[in-house]
Amino acid sequence: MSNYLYILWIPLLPLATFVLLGLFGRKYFAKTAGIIGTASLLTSTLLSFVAAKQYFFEDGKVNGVYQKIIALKYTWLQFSPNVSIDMGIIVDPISVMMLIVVTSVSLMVHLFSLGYMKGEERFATYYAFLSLFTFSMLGLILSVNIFQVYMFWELVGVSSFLLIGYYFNKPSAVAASKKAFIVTRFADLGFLIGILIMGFYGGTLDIGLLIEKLTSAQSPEFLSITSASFLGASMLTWGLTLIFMGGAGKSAMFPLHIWLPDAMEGPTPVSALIHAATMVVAGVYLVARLFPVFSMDEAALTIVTYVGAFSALLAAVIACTQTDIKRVLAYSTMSQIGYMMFALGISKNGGEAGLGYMASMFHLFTHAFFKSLLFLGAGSVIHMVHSNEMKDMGGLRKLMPITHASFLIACLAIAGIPPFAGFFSKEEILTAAFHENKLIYGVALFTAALTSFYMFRLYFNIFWSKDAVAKAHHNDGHDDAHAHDKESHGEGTLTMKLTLLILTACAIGVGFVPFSQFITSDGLALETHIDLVFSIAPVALSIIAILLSASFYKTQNTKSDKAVALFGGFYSAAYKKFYVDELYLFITKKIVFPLIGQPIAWADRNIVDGFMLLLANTTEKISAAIKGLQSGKVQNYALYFFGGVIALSILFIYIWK
Amino acid sequence: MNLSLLILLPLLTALLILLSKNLAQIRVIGLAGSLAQLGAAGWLLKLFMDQRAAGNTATYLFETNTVWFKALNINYHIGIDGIALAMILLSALVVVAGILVSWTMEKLSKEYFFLLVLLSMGAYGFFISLDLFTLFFFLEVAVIPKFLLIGIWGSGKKENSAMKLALMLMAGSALVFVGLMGIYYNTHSFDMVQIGQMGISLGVQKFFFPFLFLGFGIFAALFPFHTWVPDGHASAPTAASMFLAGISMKLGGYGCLRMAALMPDAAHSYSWIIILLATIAIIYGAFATMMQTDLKYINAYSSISHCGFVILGIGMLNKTSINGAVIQMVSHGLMTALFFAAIGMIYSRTHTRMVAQLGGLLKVMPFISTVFVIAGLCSLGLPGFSGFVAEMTVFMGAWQNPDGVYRIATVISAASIVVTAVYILRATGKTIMGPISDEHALLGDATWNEKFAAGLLIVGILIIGLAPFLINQLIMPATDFLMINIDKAITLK
Amino acid sequence: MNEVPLTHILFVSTALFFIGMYGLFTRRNLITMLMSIELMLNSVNINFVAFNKYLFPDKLDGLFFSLFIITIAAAEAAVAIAIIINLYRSHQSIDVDDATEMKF
Amino acid sequence: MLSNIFILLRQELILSLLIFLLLFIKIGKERSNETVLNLINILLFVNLAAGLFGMSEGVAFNGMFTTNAFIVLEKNILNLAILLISMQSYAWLKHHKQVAEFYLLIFTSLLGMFFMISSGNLLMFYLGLEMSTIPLAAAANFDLAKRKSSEAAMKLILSSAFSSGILLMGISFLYGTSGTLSFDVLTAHIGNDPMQLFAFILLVSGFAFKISAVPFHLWTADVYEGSPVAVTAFLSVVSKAAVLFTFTSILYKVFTPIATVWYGVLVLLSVATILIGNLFAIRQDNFKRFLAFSSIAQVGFILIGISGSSQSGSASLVYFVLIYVFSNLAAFGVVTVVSALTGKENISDFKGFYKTNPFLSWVLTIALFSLAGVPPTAGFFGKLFLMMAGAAKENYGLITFAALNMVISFFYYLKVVKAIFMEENEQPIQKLSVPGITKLAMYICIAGIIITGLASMVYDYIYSLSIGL
Repeated sequence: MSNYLYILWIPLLPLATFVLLGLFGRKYFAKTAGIIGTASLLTSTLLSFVAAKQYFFEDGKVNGVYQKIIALKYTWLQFSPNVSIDMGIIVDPISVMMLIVVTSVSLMVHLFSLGYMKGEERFATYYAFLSLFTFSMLGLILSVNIFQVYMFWELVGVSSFLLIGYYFNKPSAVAASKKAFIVTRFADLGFLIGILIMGFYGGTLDIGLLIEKLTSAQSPEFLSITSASFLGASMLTWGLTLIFMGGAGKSAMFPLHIWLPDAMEGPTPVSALIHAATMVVAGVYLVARLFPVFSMDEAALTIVTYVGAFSALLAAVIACTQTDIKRVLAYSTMSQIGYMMFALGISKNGGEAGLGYMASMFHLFTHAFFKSLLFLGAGSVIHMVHSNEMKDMGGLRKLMPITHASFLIACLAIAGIPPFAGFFSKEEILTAAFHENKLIYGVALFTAALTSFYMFRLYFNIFWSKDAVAKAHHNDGHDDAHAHDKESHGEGTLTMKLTLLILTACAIGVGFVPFSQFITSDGLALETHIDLVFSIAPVALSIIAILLSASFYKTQNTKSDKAVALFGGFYSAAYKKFYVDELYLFITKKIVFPLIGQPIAWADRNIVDGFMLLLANTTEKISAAIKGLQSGKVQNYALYFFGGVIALSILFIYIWK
Repeated sequence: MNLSLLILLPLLTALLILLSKNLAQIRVIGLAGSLAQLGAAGWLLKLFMDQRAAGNTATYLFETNTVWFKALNINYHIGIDGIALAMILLSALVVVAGILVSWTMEKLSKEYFFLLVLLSMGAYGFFISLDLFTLFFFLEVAVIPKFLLIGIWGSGKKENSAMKLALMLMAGSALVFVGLMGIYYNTHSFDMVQIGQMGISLGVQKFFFPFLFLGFGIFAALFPFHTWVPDGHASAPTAASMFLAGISMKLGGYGCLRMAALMPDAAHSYSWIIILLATIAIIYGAFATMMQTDLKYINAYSSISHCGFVILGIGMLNKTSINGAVIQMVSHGLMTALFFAAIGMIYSRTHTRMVAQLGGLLKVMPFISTVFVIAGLCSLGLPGFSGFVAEMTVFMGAWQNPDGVYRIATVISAASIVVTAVYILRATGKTIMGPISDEHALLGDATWNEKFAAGLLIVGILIIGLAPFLINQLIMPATDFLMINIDKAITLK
Repeated sequence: MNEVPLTHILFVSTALFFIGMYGLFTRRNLITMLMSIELMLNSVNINFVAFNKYLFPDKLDGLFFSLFIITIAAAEAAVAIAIIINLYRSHQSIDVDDATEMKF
Repeated sequence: MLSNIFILLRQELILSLLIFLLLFIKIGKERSNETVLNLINILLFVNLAAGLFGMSEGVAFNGMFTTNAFIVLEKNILNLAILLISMQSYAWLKHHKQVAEFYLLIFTSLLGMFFMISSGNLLMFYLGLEMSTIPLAAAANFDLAKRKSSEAAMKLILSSAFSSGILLMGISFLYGTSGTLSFDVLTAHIGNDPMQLFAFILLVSGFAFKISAVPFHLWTADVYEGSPVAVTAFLSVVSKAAVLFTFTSILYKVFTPIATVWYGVLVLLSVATILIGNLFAIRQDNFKRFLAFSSIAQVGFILIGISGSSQSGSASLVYFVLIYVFSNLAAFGVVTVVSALTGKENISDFKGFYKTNPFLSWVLTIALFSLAGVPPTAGFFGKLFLMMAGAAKENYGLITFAALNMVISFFYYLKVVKAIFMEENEQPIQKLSVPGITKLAMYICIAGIIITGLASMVYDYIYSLSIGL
């Protein structure tokens, strides 16, 4: 068990960058901030690769099983003798894998932003926020304590809030950032209560201990948590479901997904980092982290499965109708995460049945790369066209060949066409689904088809369709790279191109990683093989879908309109995202504010405070009413005097004793 | 170290202020005095820690007990435990910040600073006194300066607010007084330590606890008696609001805590009422805040909600929750002070506190906006800031009570963090972000004194938020001692 | 001769007392009011003398007391009349109802 | 024997000497008011100082006149009050024609009070009472030209005559049932028979009239408003204090056997007094009238203290009176100056007072705070100790009632402060030049207000002298 303490530097470096740029950035590093950020992150990335090498190939394995290694653990806040918040570093397959993903994608984004954000007024601030996010995300994945997860969870949320609202004087951006934060906050409430439940019955907040206690069916903790029940469900179910609620919030699962599309108001690289590759998969990571406990409770897993599957399908359908390219990507992200979720949901803990777990992680891994590639590609497109709308694009393939190529590859990857990355991971998921649950399998298959359809709809609309009209400038509100209009046309700066190329390589390559050797639910290597016969169906479906969308969108024609007409009401419903946003608006604007907030505010002024006023006023009224007592007539005074005498005498001579 | 220094320093400062001539002198003296105060508090902390480290396990350190009114067995008995010390540090910080933000107070500056210092003296005296009479004395010392500060230097319908505040607080202290009489004539002593040792008979506790708890509760904005908070805070000048929310409301919470420890049986048997009121205060305050349009009102109502956590923690009557309550007091003190400071800075520049009339301030006053955002994030309980630590501790403590009703109360209170997020983000989104209006486009950023003040408070917030084990280590022994009595009472049931 | 019992005298004095009080309450003329007060004082005198004579004849406390009361009543009357005269100067009347400026 | 009398009656004799001196001054050649006033103030100071030395204890005129350290202390407090009043009325008397007469009346009344306080016998008590009342009636009329003044005097003399009639009736019944007038003999004969209870109630009514307890208080406001401020101050502080001292000692010494009865009476009176006093004080605009009602409310609190019927009861009474002298006279001092120099006596006239007269404003404010019972002023301690003494009977209903009424009283005291500091006024009172001696008096008052409370030895000293039931 060798020393992994140096991993501490991986999150600390971005933190240092954040502090440095946050405090002095706008004064001293207005220009150099990007370099500083990228450099420090490069270091972290290298470190994490070193860690990965050491863990996976040198001393992670003890007789064939990958160990959970606690590299560091420090009691941060003691609640009671055995309940405390610890800060620490856990080293196990998924955390190391996530290290790789987060650092490398983040590095790519840093690199890309060098060109993309060049000349921004708050350049330094931007990099400070990026570093803050990276730090929080790394802290999250390294957590040893469920409360540590929660803390970094919140931090991730707030840095996402800051980055979405980066263009702070743009109302839509502000609204979007608010929405993102509040929705996820609402989900986190569930997470928090879930933690409280787990902590109370498990008697600890330490993830390792918690798993240990709650996975042995006869441990007192397990008995108590399963015996205690509320509204018919056992406390275990409640706890896990609530925790999953938190995950669903971050990972934009239905019905908590509404913030993700709006979050695209942020700078595109940010979307690539946070809302494609890293933060949004935190939910998946959380479930995976607690998977042994989840696997003890069928109900919770079922919920995970169906929420995931439904989100995947819903998102895919909506994605087919959107015209804002970033929104399309956002929905595809949601759909892919749905994939990962239900893959976890149908999985068992350990052995062959643990395939789903491994598949899910695998998909997470590959998805991170091709999805960020897609976003960055979209970024450079937007950077060129100054618009997010498909109608402003078309025929760009000649103007930006590199972008075009990389985008195409990414699309193939996500569509699951061999030999690109997406194929392998998706294949595993489908296999797992096929074995566990046919219904889910069907949904997955259909979603896969839809995926390739809308991805290529996107692709063709951007790069083919009309002829090169890209010179058209639309400097309207959508433009989020307005800082530099003229100087950079074509495909943006070298760094941007470089980034695209690197990621393209990944999108092609990462599929060949023998993933199942490293990451499985129980740490034992798992033999998987691509069964060609099995693969026929999904691949074929995808290709058909691609051809369909080609016929619709490759050239301008009316087929698509006919199709739209065919679906009619369903299409417009999907286009309106099935009115989920409207529902939320109705609940907040029509119920919470007018029916709860205002009455309370009113009651506070008029009833509670009014009561105090009433006291004062009655006192004054009484004093005004009895002023006649002081009539000014000395004879009345004498009379009252005598009255007093009589009263006292009667009281104390006759009544008192 | 003789604790009386904590009272004498402000007194001296006040006198010097009376003697000094112009604003320049006054504020320098005020600042020097408050800094000396802060230094004294810090030094006290060091000594305290040394003592503890040296293995001095006495409940109260630096005790001095001198007879005051011999005939009535009233003693000037002072001493501090961790909780009191935490409060003292909080007060010292807030006082310095308050003096700094009122650096350019032209109107009747002498009286203004004099009253500020007097108010702080009341607070210090309150926190160090172990004799109930002395406690009561200092409690009331702190009331009248508030009245004058709000009434003279305030804004809006200041007279009414000042009057309302003074009268409600006085009503509170009247209740406290009755309770004290009850204790006095049943134990023939005002000395908290003595009384704690000899204990109070159950009947007496049951009868007088409501008086005392309600009395102090009014100071801590307990639910139906909180209406002085919004008006008072909103009308008060910046520094006064900071003192009010940062220090004065803590007097109430601290008093409630002490009383609960003094009569644990009663506290235990009334705990469900306390918790009920606290929960109402938390959620009700949060929703009321959501509807406010004036920045100061927003913060004032959120104070009601946050102080609810203090009461909740006390009502839950277990170690963790009481720890949480104490941390929440400190945290809320710093945070609200910071918030009011930020609002004051904005108001002094834009001359409006209406959310609707502000916007995009981040462009022209990045520092102030950052302060504002930090205060906001702290108040919605973001990890890394003190608010998170406090609230989580309270929740953890509250959750330890497996009774269903308490669970529901906890969940409801926890739900308030969402509402908090809503109103904080609305305020931030409207004032700090968004497009800026033209007449604000040329305003300047914070001056050195404002930066210093804000920095001080932020440092405090961060220390608690990033290294909670420090404050925990400070207050833990104290709560342990409080719990001895309380646990005895609970196990009796 | 059979002497008058104490109760009779007490009855007389009490009657006198209340007659005086009635006068004070009803009359509007300040002088008359003063006189009715004198009546009350005199009834007290009668009490003292009677008590002394009937119950405690060995000591003379009561007699002395009544003497003092008479004296003081005189002094009181003197001052009162002086005040009334001054009141008349300012109010041009000695009707009690004219002197009700200060009220409430 | 004779020398003994000289020692026992020290304070009375000095006062009588002063009175004669005044007569000589009057018949002597014309002197300027200033000289007379200064001389008198010096003499008063001497009088006070002389009182302070040597505690004599004993009985004179076979039981008619008793004195002890406690009584001497009480008389000294009254002396102090007189001194302060005369210092403060400097501005008013400077332009008044009959300075000497004013002091004659005041001193005579004071002398009466001294005899009343140390009376050991109902006769002596009655003499003292009348001797203190009748000159006051004349003094109330001292602004001969003012309509209100004469009306006030009329009301005072008539109602006090009436009350003394009632009082005498009570005394006569006491005499009839017990056959004695001297207190220590009387105690043995006091019992629960209706006649005596009736007598007692008549007596109490007499006292209640003098200390203006509800419902015997109605004269107070009018007389206070009408008479010159100096006289009002004298009425509200000195005469009230003297009667309270006597009342307490008589209750504690003489009516011990029926303590339960008079406890009930006191509770009843105090509740009524506090409530009515507060309710009327809320809506007053004339400053003297306002102070009148507030002082009525204060009496209510004092009665609570007395009802404690313990050593701390009488101690807290004297303590409170001492503080009350300082605070009330500070307030009256300001009002005296203002009304003497501007003729304004309404609270509404004091709006924006702070802008023009910061010093006077602070004096008034501190005085009002002390009256309201706000720490760190002495009033806080005074009021609290009274209530503590009352609470000894564990009648917490009463205490709660009183405590909550303190809040109401806060309201009207703070209303005045509000007017002084916070409200605007188009024609505020102009800058006033306060006579040095008056300023001195005010400083003394403020010092008293601060020190008397915080320095516990004052209370402890009083406590050591006082006696309980």
